[in-house]
Amino acid sequence: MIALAVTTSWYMMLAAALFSIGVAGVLMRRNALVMFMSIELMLNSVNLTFVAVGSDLGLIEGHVAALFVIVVAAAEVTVGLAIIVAVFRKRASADADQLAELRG
Amino acid sequence: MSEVIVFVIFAAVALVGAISMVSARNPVYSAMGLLSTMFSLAVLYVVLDAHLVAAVQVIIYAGAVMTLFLFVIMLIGVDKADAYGRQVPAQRIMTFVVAIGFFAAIALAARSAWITGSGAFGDPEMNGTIEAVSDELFGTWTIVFLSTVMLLTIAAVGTIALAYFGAEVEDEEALL
Amino acid sequence: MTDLIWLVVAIPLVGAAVNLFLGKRIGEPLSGWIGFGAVAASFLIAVEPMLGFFAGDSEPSTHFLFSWIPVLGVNAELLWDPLSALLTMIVTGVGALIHLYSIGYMHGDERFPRFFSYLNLFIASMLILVLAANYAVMFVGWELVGLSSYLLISFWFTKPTAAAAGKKAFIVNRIGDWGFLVAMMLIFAAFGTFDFDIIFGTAPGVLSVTMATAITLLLFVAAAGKSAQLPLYIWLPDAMEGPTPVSALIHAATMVTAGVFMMARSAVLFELAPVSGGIVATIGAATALLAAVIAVSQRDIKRVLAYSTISQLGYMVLGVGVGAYTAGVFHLTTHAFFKALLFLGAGSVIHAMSGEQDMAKMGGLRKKMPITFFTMGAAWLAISGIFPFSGFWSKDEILAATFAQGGAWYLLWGIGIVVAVLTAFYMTRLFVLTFLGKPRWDADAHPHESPASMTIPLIVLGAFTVSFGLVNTPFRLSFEHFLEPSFHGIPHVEGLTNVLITSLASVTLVVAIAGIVVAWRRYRVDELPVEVGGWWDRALVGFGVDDLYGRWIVAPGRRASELASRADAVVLDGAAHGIATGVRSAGEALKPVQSGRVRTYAGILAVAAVALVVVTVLVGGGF
Amino acid sequence: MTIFIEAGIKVLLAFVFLLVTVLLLVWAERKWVSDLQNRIGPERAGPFGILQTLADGMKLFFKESLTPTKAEFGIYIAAPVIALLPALLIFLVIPIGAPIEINGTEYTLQVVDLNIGLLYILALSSIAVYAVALAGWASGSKYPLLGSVRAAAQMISYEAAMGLALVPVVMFAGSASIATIVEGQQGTFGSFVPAWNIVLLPSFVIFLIAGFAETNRAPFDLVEAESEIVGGYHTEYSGIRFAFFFLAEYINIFNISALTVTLFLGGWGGPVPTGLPTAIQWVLPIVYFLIKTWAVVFFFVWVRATMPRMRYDQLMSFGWKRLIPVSLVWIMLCAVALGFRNFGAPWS
Repeated sequence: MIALAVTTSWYMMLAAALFSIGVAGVLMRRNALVMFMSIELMLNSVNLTFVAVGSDLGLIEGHVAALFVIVVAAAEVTVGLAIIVAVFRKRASADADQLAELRG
Repeated sequence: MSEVIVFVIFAAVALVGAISMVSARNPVYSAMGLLSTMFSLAVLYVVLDAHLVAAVQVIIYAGAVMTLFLFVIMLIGVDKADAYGRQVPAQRIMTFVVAIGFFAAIALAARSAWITGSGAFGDPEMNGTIEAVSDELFGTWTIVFLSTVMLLTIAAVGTIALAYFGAEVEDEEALL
Repeated sequence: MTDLIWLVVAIPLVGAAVNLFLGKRIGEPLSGWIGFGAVAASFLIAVEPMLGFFAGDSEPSTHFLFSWIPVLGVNAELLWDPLSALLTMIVTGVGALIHLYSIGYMHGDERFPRFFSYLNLFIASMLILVLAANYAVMFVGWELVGLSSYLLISFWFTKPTAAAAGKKAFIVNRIGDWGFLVAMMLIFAAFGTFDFDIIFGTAPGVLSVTMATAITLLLFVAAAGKSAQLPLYIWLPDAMEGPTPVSALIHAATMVTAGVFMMARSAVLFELAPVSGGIVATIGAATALLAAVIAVSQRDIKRVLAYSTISQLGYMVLGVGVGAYTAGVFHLTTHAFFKALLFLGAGSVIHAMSGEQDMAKMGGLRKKMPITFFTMGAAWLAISGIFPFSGFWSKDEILAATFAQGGAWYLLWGIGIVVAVLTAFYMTRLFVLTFLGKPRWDADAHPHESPASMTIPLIVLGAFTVSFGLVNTPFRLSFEHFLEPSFHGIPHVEGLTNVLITSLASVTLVVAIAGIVVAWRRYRVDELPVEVGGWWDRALVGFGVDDLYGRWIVAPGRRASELASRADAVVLDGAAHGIATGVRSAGEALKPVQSGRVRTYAGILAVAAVALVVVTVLVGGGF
Repeated sequence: MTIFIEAGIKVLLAFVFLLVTVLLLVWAERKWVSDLQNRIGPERAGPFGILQTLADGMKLFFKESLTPTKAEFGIYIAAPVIALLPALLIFLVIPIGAPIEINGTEYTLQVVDLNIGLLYILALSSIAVYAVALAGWASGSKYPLLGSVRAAAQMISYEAAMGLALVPVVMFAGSASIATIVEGQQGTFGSFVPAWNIVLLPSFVIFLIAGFAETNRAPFDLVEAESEIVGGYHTEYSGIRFAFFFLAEYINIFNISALTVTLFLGGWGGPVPTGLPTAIQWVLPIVYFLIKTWAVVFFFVWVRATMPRMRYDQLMSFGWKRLIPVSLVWIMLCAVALGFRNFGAPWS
């Protein structure tokens, strides 16, 4: 059996992959809710890097930073969803491409 | 070795969840995909000795954030006609190029020595228990912590304001 | 108990905040009581540690609050010594009485709670000023006092004159503040610190005479602004536009004494600069004289008191200038009592006359307002310098100290005597015209005694006015001993024998009585003398000093600013418009980029981020 | 490896224990409610009808499971499992007796003692929402959807109150580990008053109320209000799938009761006289725990038989405008009290 150990770069790769999928989601989907979820995915992947690197370097700050990200994400979600609901009330649609009133 | 197995299983679940979130036509399935990703990340946090972060991840993300998403999806109905956008020319190809570019770029950066210098986990003393994290949180980061409290309060107020003003607009339209 | 000194400042601040934010909810009588309670609580907290100084078993102490500007080593610290204790007692004691009085006086005003919020803010600012342990903190108090006095003077801001008066006070005070600021810079340059302890402890060795002169003159500019000395006194008469309790609190008892207090606090520096002392004393005497002359001609009861205040402040400044700091502070204290009393009495009269302020339309109020009459009578005798009322002792001490200097100072003493005569004259005029003689008010006026909340402060202040002078008679200098720790190392005025003191006191007493008699004979008649034309008119408008300022300072300033505005329109606006046009056309050109679609933006962002990471890795040599 | 074996045995025992408990619980509820309503209740199957639940379970097990045509099949199937899992898992951190010592090794009567025990419970109870929400949505029918939307809002709201109610407990115990919290309640105030956390009365009351709401019990059973929305989220479920929901609901009731006892009523604590045989010393705490828990269970049933259902707007405003503010104020008071205890009065 090969002595295989999980190193930090494994976590980094996983996080990079998740982040890229999140980016793809934002670019590809039209539904505002799914776009929003993709953003959450990106935040999650960043959290993973925080915790992994924190554990790697023996710094508890990694965990603290992850907690802060979670808190901020929670605040962001409440406001974001409230905005989506408010928009939906006026437009009856959650299609991000229809909301182009700010076009130059 | 068990660590490798756990990592492989849950990394796979996370990736599958993420991909299904992006690709599912029905937002409820998207939410389920994201949920499974978040769960597997929580498991990975436990592996990384970040117990508190794992618990908070489940409570906040799974318990609050995703429930809220689900709630909103149910509230505004599922728009099944929603498909992948075609408004920008060659959007899909562009998206894949950008996403792969992103992955490549991050992978490149992650391979740099300053991230993975030690290779294996360094400090065996470190343990992400409630006590350890809160010592740091309420010691060094008190001000930051308090400002997140402010942030949450503002978010709550903003959400309520949005809900109320939205209702007003609706009423005006009804009057007209 | 001295550990709780910070509470003395904090409680009125809390009171101000409560009344500011919750005032409308709390409503009329209660918010007044909150304001009063806050100041009274401060007073009570301060009493016990102050008594320690009287008993002589307390040491001055500093109280560290927090590190303020660590780079400069400036801390927020409070200094508790006899001088600050005395001022704290005056500010909170007289302040509390005036709060109480205001509850009655401001009754029915729609911004009643706001008024008490401002009053509390003022008290807190003043306490910061007097309790400061270094010039930086003192400056904070100094500025806050200016701010709250502005708010209070223009409290009835819907009246254009009140709004203008507030602005005038603020702007004139700014000139003084400039002096303070520059003085602070020089002090820091010389000592590297703002702390009183260090500055006064090391000054005699460190400071050159030139530097000391510069600093003290700049400090005097500041003091002239706050304490209404020549040439910056012009704001004070106009400040009478504020509600009368404000005039009593700010422009008689507390704020205007800030300058005198600050100079007394900086006594060590003034001792090092004899030239400054001379200048200060001369300006003080000149101010006293000019203001007394103008006061003689005024018809508005509050303006008489305003000019009288300036004149008395001139006395205090004179005292400080001749090095009699204790005497200056002593006069400050007695003046706080009797001038507050005079203003509150005047307020009571105005209240009774439904807003009438012209003395020519008063008269014969003695029967209608007995309490006001008697208390104001006491204040009248006190300010005129009649034995044994408080004003006699304090004024006499200043004059004696001036006399003791000898030489050219005899002239200043002479001016002081003339001012004493004039003071007795115009105060008698005010008193007789208001309370004695036949009623001259309109038929529809129904004067009446004021409510208890207004008369009780009058009585308390009256008691102090009568008796307070006895704490520092030449025979028993308890006040001077009390203040000794604050003026440590500064010699007392010397060269005064008991005989000399007694004869000097007799002189002032005689001239004061003479002034009263002359005024009595002139005004205690049925047909008032006509006081119009010539000298009277010119004095009535303050010898046109305001006009002079208008012609030589305001008008050129306006012309300069008009010129600048035209230059601004052509040059700066042109440049700005040009830039704006450029930006707008650039924006027009770039408009299509803003598709309004979130995903396009996200895509651009993503591509840019990739590029950034690649560049970072390349530059960082990550390969 | 022994650790895994120990844990495995414990898990197995815990699940068996829970299933037996539910059998008894359902029967007991029906009996109690019928007594309270002057009815007879189940009496045919076995003595006093004690086998009634078993009979019902058999019936459900063999019944056909229907699937609505508009259902989202995957999620429709997954929802009952999601409902059952957290219910089973929560029980794993509850100690049902004092630690016992066999051959010099100490065994805790608790499957795992987590450092983040309370958070673990909160996390799992937040998962329970999904079962209800997804079941309702996946049924593709309007009553279930209504029920699940109600459920999502209700459970999120009361979860916040429940979490806040637990904060003072953690503050006074100084730990979120369940075992530590129970240990902390073993002493006495003075000589005989047990040092239970019930002295944190507001927390206790809020926790209990939120517990009712979390388990969707009367008076908070709007989620499955028969008179309004047929059966709520599980209207379209039948057979074994329905049995899962049913099982989960009753396990949850027992869980909440056990938690109440553990967190506020001293857990397995009680007078254990010295000098008794070791076996009795082991068993007594378990008996105490069961007695207390069943007392709370009875309270649940009693409330169900007594209280009318709340109106939806009343429910929401009660949660957000009463419970949460009260618990916030209470947390502040507790913090101040703790500050006094730990650091002394600020003026001393």
